[in-house]
Amino acid sequence: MASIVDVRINGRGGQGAVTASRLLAEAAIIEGQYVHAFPNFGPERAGAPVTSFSRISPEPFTEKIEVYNPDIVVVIDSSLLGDVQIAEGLKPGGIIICNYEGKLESLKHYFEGVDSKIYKISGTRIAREELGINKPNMIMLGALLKVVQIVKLESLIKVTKERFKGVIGEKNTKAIRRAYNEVE
Amino acid sequence: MAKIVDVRINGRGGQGAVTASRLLAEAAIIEGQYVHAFPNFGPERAGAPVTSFSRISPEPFTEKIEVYNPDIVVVIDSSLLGDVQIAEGLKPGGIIICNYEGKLESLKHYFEGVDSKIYKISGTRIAREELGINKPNMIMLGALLKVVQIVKLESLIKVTKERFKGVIGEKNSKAMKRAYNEVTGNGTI
Amino acid sequence: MIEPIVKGMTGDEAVAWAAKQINPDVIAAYPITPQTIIVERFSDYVNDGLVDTSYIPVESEHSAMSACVGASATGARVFTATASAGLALMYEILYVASGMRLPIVLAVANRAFSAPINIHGECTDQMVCRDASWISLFGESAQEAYDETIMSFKIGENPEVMLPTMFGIEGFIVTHALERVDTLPDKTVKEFLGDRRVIPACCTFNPFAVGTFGSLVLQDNYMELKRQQEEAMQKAYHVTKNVMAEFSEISGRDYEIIEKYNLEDADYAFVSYGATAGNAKAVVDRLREKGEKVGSLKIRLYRPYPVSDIYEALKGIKAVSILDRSATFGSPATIAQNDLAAALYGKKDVPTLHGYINGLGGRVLLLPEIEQVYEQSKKYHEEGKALTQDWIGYRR
Amino acid sequence: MKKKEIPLDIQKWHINKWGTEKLPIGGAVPFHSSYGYKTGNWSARKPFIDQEKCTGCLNCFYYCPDSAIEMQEIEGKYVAECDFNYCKGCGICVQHCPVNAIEWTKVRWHTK
Repeated sequence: MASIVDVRINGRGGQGAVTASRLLAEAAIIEGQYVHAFPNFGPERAGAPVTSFSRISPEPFTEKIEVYNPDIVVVIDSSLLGDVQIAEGLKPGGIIICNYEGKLESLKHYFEGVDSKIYKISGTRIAREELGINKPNMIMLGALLKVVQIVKLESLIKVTKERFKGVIGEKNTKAIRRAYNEVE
Repeated sequence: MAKIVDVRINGRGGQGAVTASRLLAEAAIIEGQYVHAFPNFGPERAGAPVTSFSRISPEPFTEKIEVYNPDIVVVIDSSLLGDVQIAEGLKPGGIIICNYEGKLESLKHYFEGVDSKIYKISGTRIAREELGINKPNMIMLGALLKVVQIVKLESLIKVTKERFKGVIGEKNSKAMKRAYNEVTGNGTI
Repeated sequence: MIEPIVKGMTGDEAVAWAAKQINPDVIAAYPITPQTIIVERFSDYVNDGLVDTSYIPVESEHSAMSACVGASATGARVFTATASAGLALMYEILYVASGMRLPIVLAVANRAFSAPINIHGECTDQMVCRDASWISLFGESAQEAYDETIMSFKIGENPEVMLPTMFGIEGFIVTHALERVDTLPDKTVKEFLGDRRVIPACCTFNPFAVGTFGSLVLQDNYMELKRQQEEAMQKAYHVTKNVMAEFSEISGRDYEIIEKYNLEDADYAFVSYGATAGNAKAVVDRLREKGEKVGSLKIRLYRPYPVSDIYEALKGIKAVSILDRSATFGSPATIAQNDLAAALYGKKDVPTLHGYINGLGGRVLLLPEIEQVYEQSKKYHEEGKALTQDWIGYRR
Repeated sequence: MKKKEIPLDIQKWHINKWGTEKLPIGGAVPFHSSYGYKTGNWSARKPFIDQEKCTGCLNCFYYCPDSAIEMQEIEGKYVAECDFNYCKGCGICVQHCPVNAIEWTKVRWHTK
């Protein structure tokens, strides 16, 4: 049971948080892992804060409960940092990966007193440069896999290419790889 | 329990069978009796054979069951005699009161082998003469009360006058009284 | 006790007459056989100026109940009536009415469900609404139809309860049958119900306490609000008892949430509701004449289910025949038997239960047939069968 | 613009997580509780009202589904003003302005 990893993705409606948690789970499935991935059901709207969850385990599990205590929190949008309790419910020693342009030190101010490891990636910049649009969801997953290898990067790239056919898939793949290398 | 009297009224849609069973019951109510009166529910239509029931008892009763074995059958329309099983379910020794123009003897042919007392009244003729229209429903009740006094004639006249205000009520009352006196049959009256 | 005014009325007319005396603020109803006469009579009263009710002619039962919900939320006293398919169409809004805690009163002329289409008496329509958080009563006769119309308002409008109430009378055999009804004077009815219901402050539309009703409530508070309904239901049990006691006092008719008939020394018993209970009592009389020790229990209040009262009444009885005039398919027991079994399970000295589905679509179960039911249950009990269910009164 | 605050007792309702005993029956929500839901940062676009052009016709005031438009008195003239704390950026006011006084501009959340 201890091998279950809960990932929460915080984003804003339209940024692809739900797609990200879904693709992360699909990547786990093609590796033969067991998953439970779902958005936080409620009134969703473009721009509104949303959360989405992936529960991943190499062994079968049966529980069907929403994720209240994630191991990993991925923040797709830095504007959430002030508004939403990002670290809420995070397990002690958990991981926070944030799309953040500034310095790592200034990011840490948001999580004072939280027992966690904090990582940052300039997701928005990478998205602009690689994709041309502000869709940093897959980039954040690339960064995540560098920090904790819950699935292999190849699996994620494979499902990404399946989901986004043609040039968009290629661009995303490139962006994911770049994020994998640039996370700090 | 034995005091419950079940009356079935056979007529045709539009002749007032339902009104008759209802007024009979209302007459019983104002005398302090207990009743359960209802039409035989189904697709009703002017001219189609219909039945209607009144269950009357001087004591309270609880059963809520349709009348399958009436003590008394009232036939408002003689044209039903060939079509409908008038005596169906009638209790042995029960009473049949028929609106019939012909002789009592010829009426009896319809009920051969049925253990019953048969009465007749020229209801249609009385209705024509007294009311001017062919509505013999209340007239048949007048005849019924002469045969078996389940309610008093006065009570029936009272509820009739309440239901049919003015001249129609008066005419019906007169017709009922006439029927009360003119009914003939093979039992004691 | 007040001297009654005796009238001859059908069940529907009795409901309409009671509604006229109550003079509710709003009625929104759509006619459906066998409820039609209630609506027809009442619209006559509105037309003749005998009541000052706002009568809303709607285009369907769904709209009827929706209009009632809106009206009741303003603090108005609201009444409606329906049957069968109409009740099924209302089903969605039944939950809105109870969820918003609006004491609407609904008269149900119990009628069978289609298909095949059938207009006659059967209680399935009301039974399927038993989980809708509505207080549910059954009436046996036109008299009870009249009385329960009045009592329903008093029960539902109690500030402790604030739940909608429905009461059922069986199609045709009660709704269209003329019976003697002892009515109360208008003044007594008005005094019994009070002027208007007590309106909890934040629970009503009015210009001085603006609020939002039926808003979106998700995981955070929904369950608390449902639990409130359950607690109100439990209070409704006591409130119903008190209201019935109070009504008995002014009317002189004994009302209890269950009606016990010859149960004191009985070995066997019938359990039923609605008009069937009257037949059961008639059969009890017949069987008593033959020297059988048998009694009858009528469940008048079906929701909230009077568990302890029923246990006290049936304690020590050997076997119970449940005459259930409602259909259920593939169920472990008939509908009334399900509830009864749950109410008695695990207690001491409880009878064995034998459920009989009967009288569907207006089919008549004659008194001798009910006697056979009794014999059957007796036989089952002697053979040691615990819970049986059966259909009776149909051709093989 | 006037200060919008949830009444104190309703604030307690949220903070203390009221249960069955305290929640208003039937889930009836008392007035002014929506002041607490500042959904203004949901929007991708915001309306900017040109108060010179505004004729005070009240169209936007009535059509706004979030009641985010308020009428302000400026130099004896009533003009519309948008409270960005509550504006979800639906653009209905832009569509309904008869004098094209409202400009619908994109907002970039990430540069907040």
